[in-house]
Amino acid sequence: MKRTGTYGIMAEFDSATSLMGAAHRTREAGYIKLDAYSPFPIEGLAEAIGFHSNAVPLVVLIGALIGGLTGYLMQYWISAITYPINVGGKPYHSWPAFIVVTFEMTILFGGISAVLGMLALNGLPMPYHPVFNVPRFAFATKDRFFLIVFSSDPKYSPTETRRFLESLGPRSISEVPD
Amino acid sequence: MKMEEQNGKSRREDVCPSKKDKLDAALDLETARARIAATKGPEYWRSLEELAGSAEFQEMVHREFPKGASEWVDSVSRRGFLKLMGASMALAGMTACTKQPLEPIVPYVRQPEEVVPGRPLFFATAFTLSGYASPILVESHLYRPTKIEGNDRHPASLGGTDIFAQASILGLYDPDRSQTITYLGDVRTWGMFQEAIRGPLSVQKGLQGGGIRILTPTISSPTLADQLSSLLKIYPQAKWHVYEPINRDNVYEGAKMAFGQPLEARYDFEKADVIVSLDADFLYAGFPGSTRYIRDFAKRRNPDSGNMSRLYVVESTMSSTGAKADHRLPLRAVDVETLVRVLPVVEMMNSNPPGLNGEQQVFAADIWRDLQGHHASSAVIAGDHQPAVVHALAHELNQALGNVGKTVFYTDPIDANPVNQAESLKDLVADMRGGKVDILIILGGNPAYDAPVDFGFADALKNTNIPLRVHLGLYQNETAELCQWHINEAHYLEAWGDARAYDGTVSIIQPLIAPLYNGKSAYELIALLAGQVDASGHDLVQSYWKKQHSGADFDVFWRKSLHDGWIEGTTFAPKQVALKTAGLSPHPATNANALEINFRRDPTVHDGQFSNNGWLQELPKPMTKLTWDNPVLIGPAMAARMGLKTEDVVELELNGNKVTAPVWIQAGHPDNSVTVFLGYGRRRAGRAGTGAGFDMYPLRSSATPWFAGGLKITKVGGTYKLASTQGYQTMDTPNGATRPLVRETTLEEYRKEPNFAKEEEPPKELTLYKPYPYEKEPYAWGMAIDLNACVGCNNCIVACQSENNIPVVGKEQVVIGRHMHWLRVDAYYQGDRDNPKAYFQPVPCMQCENAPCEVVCPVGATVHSTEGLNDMTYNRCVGTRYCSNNCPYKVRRFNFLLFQDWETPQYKMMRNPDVTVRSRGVMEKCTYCVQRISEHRIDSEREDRKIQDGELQTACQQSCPANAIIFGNINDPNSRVSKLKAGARNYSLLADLNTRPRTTYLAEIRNPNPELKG
Amino acid sequence: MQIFHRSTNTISRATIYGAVFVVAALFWAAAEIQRSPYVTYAGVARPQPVPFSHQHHVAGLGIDCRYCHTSVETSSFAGIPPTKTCMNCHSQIWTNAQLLEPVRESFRSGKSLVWNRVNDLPDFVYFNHSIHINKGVGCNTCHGPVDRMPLMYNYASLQMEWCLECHRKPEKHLRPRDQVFNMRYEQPSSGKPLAMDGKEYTDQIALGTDLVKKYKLRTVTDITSCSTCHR
Amino acid sequence: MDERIQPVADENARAPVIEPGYSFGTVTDKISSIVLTRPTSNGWFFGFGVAFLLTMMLLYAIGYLFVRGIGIWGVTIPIGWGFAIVNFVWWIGIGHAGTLISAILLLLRQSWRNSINRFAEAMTLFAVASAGIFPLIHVGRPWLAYWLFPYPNTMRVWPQFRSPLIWDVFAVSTYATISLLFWFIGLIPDLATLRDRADSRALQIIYGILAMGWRGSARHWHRYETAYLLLAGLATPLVLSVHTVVSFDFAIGIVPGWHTTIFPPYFVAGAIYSGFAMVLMLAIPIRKIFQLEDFITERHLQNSAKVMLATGLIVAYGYIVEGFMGWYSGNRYDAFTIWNRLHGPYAFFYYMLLLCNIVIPQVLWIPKLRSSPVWLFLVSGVVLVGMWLERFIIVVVSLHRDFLTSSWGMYYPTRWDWMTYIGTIGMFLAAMFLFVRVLPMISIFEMRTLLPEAEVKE
Repeated sequence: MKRTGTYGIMAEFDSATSLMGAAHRTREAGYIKLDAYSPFPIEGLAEAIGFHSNAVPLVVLIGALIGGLTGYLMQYWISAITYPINVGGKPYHSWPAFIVVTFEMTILFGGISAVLGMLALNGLPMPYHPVFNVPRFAFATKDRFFLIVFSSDPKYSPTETRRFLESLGPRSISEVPD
Repeated sequence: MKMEEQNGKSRREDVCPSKKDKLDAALDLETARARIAATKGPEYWRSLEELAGSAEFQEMVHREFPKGASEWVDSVSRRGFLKLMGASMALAGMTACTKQPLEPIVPYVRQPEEVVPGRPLFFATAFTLSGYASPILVESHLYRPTKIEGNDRHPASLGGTDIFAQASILGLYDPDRSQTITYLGDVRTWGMFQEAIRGPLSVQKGLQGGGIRILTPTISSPTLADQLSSLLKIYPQAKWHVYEPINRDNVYEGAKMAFGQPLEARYDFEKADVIVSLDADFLYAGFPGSTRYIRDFAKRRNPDSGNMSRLYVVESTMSSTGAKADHRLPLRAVDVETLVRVLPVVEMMNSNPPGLNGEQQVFAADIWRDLQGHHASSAVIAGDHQPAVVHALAHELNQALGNVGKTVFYTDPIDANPVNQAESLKDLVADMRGGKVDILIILGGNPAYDAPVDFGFADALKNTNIPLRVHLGLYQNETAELCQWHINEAHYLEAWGDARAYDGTVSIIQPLIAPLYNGKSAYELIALLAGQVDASGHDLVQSYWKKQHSGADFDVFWRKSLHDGWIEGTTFAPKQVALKTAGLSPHPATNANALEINFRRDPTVHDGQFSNNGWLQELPKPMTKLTWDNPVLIGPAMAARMGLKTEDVVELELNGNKVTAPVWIQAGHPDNSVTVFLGYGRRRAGRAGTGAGFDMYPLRSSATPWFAGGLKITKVGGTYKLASTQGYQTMDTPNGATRPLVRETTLEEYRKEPNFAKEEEPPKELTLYKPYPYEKEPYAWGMAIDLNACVGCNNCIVACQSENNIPVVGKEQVVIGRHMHWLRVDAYYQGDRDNPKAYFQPVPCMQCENAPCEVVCPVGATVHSTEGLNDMTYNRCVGTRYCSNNCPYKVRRFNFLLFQDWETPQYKMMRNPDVTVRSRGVMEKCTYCVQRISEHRIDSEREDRKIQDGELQTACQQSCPANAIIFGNINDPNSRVSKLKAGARNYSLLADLNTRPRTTYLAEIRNPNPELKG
Repeated sequence: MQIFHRSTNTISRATIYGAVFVVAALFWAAAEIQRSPYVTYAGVARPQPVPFSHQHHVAGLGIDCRYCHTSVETSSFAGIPPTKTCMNCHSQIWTNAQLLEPVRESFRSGKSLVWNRVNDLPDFVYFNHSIHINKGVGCNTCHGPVDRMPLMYNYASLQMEWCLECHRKPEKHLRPRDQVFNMRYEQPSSGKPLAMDGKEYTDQIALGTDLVKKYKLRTVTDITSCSTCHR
Repeated sequence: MDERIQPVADENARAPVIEPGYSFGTVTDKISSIVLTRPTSNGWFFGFGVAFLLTMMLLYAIGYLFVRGIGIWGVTIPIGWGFAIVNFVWWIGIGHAGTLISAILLLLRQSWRNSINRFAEAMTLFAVASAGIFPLIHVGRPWLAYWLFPYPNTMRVWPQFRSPLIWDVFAVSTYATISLLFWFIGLIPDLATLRDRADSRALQIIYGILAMGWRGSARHWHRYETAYLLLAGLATPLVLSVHTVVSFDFAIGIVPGWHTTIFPPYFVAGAIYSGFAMVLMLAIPIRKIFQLEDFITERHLQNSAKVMLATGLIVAYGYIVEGFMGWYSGNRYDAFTIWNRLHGPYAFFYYMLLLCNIVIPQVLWIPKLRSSPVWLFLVSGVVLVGMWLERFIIVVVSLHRDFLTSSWGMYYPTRWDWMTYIGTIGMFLAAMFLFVRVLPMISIFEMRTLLPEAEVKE
């Protein structure tokens, strides 16, 4: 994002419904670079601000597969290749006995990649973020709802955008310094 | 010292299983002796600071498996010490540091050419008990004796040993042994002692030794006997008294009655078809010749040989001999005489003879009928504790049955001085009280503890002021306490000597190691009295035999005798003896319904001389499986009548003398009679023996040394915890089912249905995966245990303990069930509790091919070797104990606490260098003596050959007098073990679990009299 | 309100990724230390009562290993020479060398020399020299160029992984029995072929594989069973 | 500010999952205030103090164990496993409820879970921690316990993967990790809330770091929910597998009383049974002390009670099948094991177990009792005792009399066994106390979604 003086213009709403409406109207108004903030997940909001792709499931799938494979191959290599020992007359490659660890490894890797994947894709951790510069934004984790149009938006203009957002009947409007 | 040690010694390389040695500091005898010198018995336990400073401790902290091991029995010091050790162990763990400390390595200065470091030498010598010699071979690593084996070439051993001989190695290294000469408790030197007695002796010269009294235990040593007699020539008025609590007075008196002279009977059970034991426990260690008798008896118990012998046992308490009987009659000791007397006439009788009930009479009749049918091929044997007259009657019977010369032989007693020992001691006490004694020399023994109560020997020793009382002994015991002078005796493995085996054959006793505490032998002490100052044991023995075998070839003769372990031509020839047919006056009968008490030597500590031997203390008694104690045995019927339970405490009163002790309900014990065991309740035995059990000698008087009537028994309330290694002694589970653990049937049935023992074993094909191809390996080790041959003598347990550095854990640990024996002998009682059938089943690790223990070990510490061994890698074990849970045979043992002794230098010297010493928190188990297997494999490979069948023996097999344990290569169809496993009797324990054990059993077959309707 | 400075974003991410590498590094370090001479003593000469030089006696004087290590062919333990062995020569030569005083002292007093063990296995490992010699494992295969060691040190780590190295691939190390005590033995190469039983070998594997058969080595599974070394 | 009071429309007239009259603001304040109010009450300090002392006792017992060795416990041959394993299975079982509530109920869209999943998950973590101690300290040489993990080493030896104990290592460590992640992920938005509510700089920073800069962006919420859902999807089979694997420790063995195929299902059922009992034992006092009756309502108690009733019956079925199989198999060893439970030296404990696990919980059929906190609390306690006894019967009573009558034995726990067991309870409680003090014990953002104003009206 190129550095302009401002990061964007933020409008505060006091209900999920009004945020949702505002989001839709902003999109219709042709803004593409915008984001919405809410104290709890709101179904459809992401789509409303034009966010569709979600890579998390793929990451988890890959992680799980790697885990499972690692688990089984490790056991096979240890018990049948590197140091094969006769244990209670069982075959070196006792696949039924290897299932449990394989399964656990699948879950472990899958789970870890779900978490790390989500954080990474969300760009977290990010303790500093311009939106925090807005004092009222503290209520975004309580009972207020925010919509922001980034200054990087092609249609962005300090005056126009501000006026447009005001037309959405927000509780307050604030410029977000970068 | 290493040099002088081998002087005149000769080794037995030819029978030596090669051994590997790790040369370490503890091997340096000098160092060890220095360490020992620095540490006194009681205050041996050093303080933490001191120890922490010591090099060993540092070593321990860094080392996962420190050197050194031993048993531990003194609970108090153990607690202190364990904390410390535990700390070091834990520390070792925290750092998880496997870095090795610098380890010194100490070469000889001049290496004896016969020594190859890493290969043990074997020397022939003999262990003596009450004068009777057990010929043995001693394994020696760089002149440290470490293991006792039987002398396979000696007729009295044939390779077998008994528990006392096996355990004597621990006796040698016992840190509680008396370590110095003392005068009134103060340390003295041999020189000072010589000074001290010179004066008194010269005085005695004038009196012709009228004031000299010498008290010895039974002596069979020709040399010592010769020395004594020549001493008596110097001092004609001196007297030589003999006393041992477990003596053969009855035997000799009986012989006098029958033949007018003291004789010993020897039996050939290999030729006997019918054996009648009159209260004789002839299949248990301590009975003269038992080792050989067991071998002969076992030979005739093979049902497949076609001429299986039959054993009748009449006995006054449950014994292992009784357990092997085809017909057993529990009978009070006093009634045995009646039974013998009526034998010849019993069939004509129409009323019960006094003392016998109908059943017993029928039993007698059956015995008689069977004996009649086996003229000249039967044997009647009377127990040492039966009165003289019973022995005489037995002689009469054998004569009448024409057994003499066939199965029974009479020889001179091996006792050099076969006096009536009770009388002998009585005279001595009389003299002591009469002030006739100026010098009293006590050569070993412990009369102050074990003399008959009515003699008041201890009191006499204390209160009649005999000017010079000298005690020679291995321990500072109750008797030493009452003598001014105590001379620390040299252990038989430290000193020269000789002794006669039960058949008279003389063995030279050669030392395996220089005396650890510069002890003196009886030979040297007597020599000193006879004026031969500083005569060495070696010279004394050798010079005596020079006299016997004069001639140029003496050196050859001498070396040969030492090498073979016996002296040619010293065996007693059987004597032709005439029976005095004078009527035998009956033994003074006690009133028939008076409560009887039987005094027996303890099965493991004998008369008390082995009290401080941890191995024997913790060795389960054959019938009760008890350790560390000697409760009063009573029969179930009597217990029910008196409302007594096992572990209830009772008071025994016999003519005024009282003893309190717990009771143990013994199935098969005769009614209206109790059995007590001597040898416990020692006051001054050492950290193992002191305070263990209850002293029964106070009830034992010279008139009734073996059994007495008129016992009063009262329940005093309270209970006493007894430590049995086998909680549950029958195969019948409480829900009324029976488990087929020992498979047994009669000879008749067996002939009809030979395969009765084969349980439905799951077929080998019944598997989802391909079984491991053991048949492709050069060796597949297996073991067969013949339940018919096994007489439950426990010898294998001690042999295993000695071979594998197995610790002793102490009573309180046994109580919780933490004993460590790798090999146990289960005893089961089946049927009528008043006269049950009893079975023995030795249980080592089964080495299952489908081992349940291995599959569950998370770290692979126990896995299978290609030869089918269930390997146990101690240093990999983390101690989850899962394997033990999953072992259906429960043969695994766990080091719950630090059971090993890392410190005591003596024990470091005793250790078998070929077996890892296990640490705390590690599982351990039988490995078929894998150390022996590898040694033989390596030797055979070096010689480019295969291991021959029989060349490789496990420790348990090697010392088994009955040959009940056969080990070998099951891939070789001609090996003994393969043949046995192919036989009909072969079965595996818990076969239905499909563990496919390599150890299998040969079912037990009894041979009851088919006519007998009892 | 803004709690954190802009930089914290970078810092926070750096710490997270950093942690991963730090942990990895720690494991690597631990493994290295376990294998380092600090733990294994490999290549570290130990203090000895007499600075005995194998280089001098073996390379210099050409004394055979077995002159001192007498039991190496017959016993598990190669044996270290009794003082007597030293004195065989040193009663004649260097009779008043100060260095040798401890030796003479020991011979006079009959008190053993106390050396520090160099090749020292843990007590739960049972190694047998005789069988290795017999199967064609050369002295310096394990003990290294002893003839180039002025002061004795152990050549190998003597750790289990090192033992297994050979027990899993014996053919890589075996040599003909008559070469076992040859300190300068070189494995056959095209440059320096080796003849055995009328056959020319130009590479070790070929030779080794034949020796494995010739000396009847037990299978690899056999000699990697636990009880081969642990009892 | 003005709040439009309106009752929550509850589909079929059951007790509501959250009492009416709450808004985003009030919910947020009520829950976060519990964490943010200063000073801390004396009651908390007292409770924590007691728990802490018990934890110290645990450390002492373990220290002495390391110095002396496992022998200070009652374990012996043949009973190689005693309290340690009993407690291990018991704790692991308890842990299961947390994951079940947060994961399975999430998948089943059970909105009522939202108010109890947070501390149920915390409970899981602490229970697993308590459980995890035992396998480590019960081995003979705990300082070598790391040999159970596959890591390259100078010995070139590895774990033995046919052993259920290794399976345990993987199952339990995976379970611990996943539970922790799941719990933490759930916490992030609430941590952000606390960050923005906290008044002291220090707290702002601490919570700020933990919140990782969460700002509730729609994009984030989107990925967040996917990840959360997937985690739940993974945790569900995991939680079932964990106690299955634990049951393998026994089922794989050949000991009569262990070697049975019914173990996995009936162990899992038992686990959930005891887990919910523990949840109730914690929830009931907590909602009382912190006046959270509005969030943890009768509905929650009712549902938990029903789950207990159901799982309890499954467990009962397990007992019946065990008995039946003992007889039906015709195997003399199994038959005796059953006989031994009923008549052997430990029979008393078996009857106690039946009483605690089967008889008494039946009172939950009565709706009145089902919704009475006191009764639920008592019944839960009884069930926890019962489930502990069940593991005792399985471990000890099966081992003490197995195949060879000659090697039968008895097991007597020592005071060190007891100190270790009670010590872990102390540790568990101490951890719980800390948790309720410093973290929101109820998921604030999930509570918000339950409010009527959360619905987007088109």
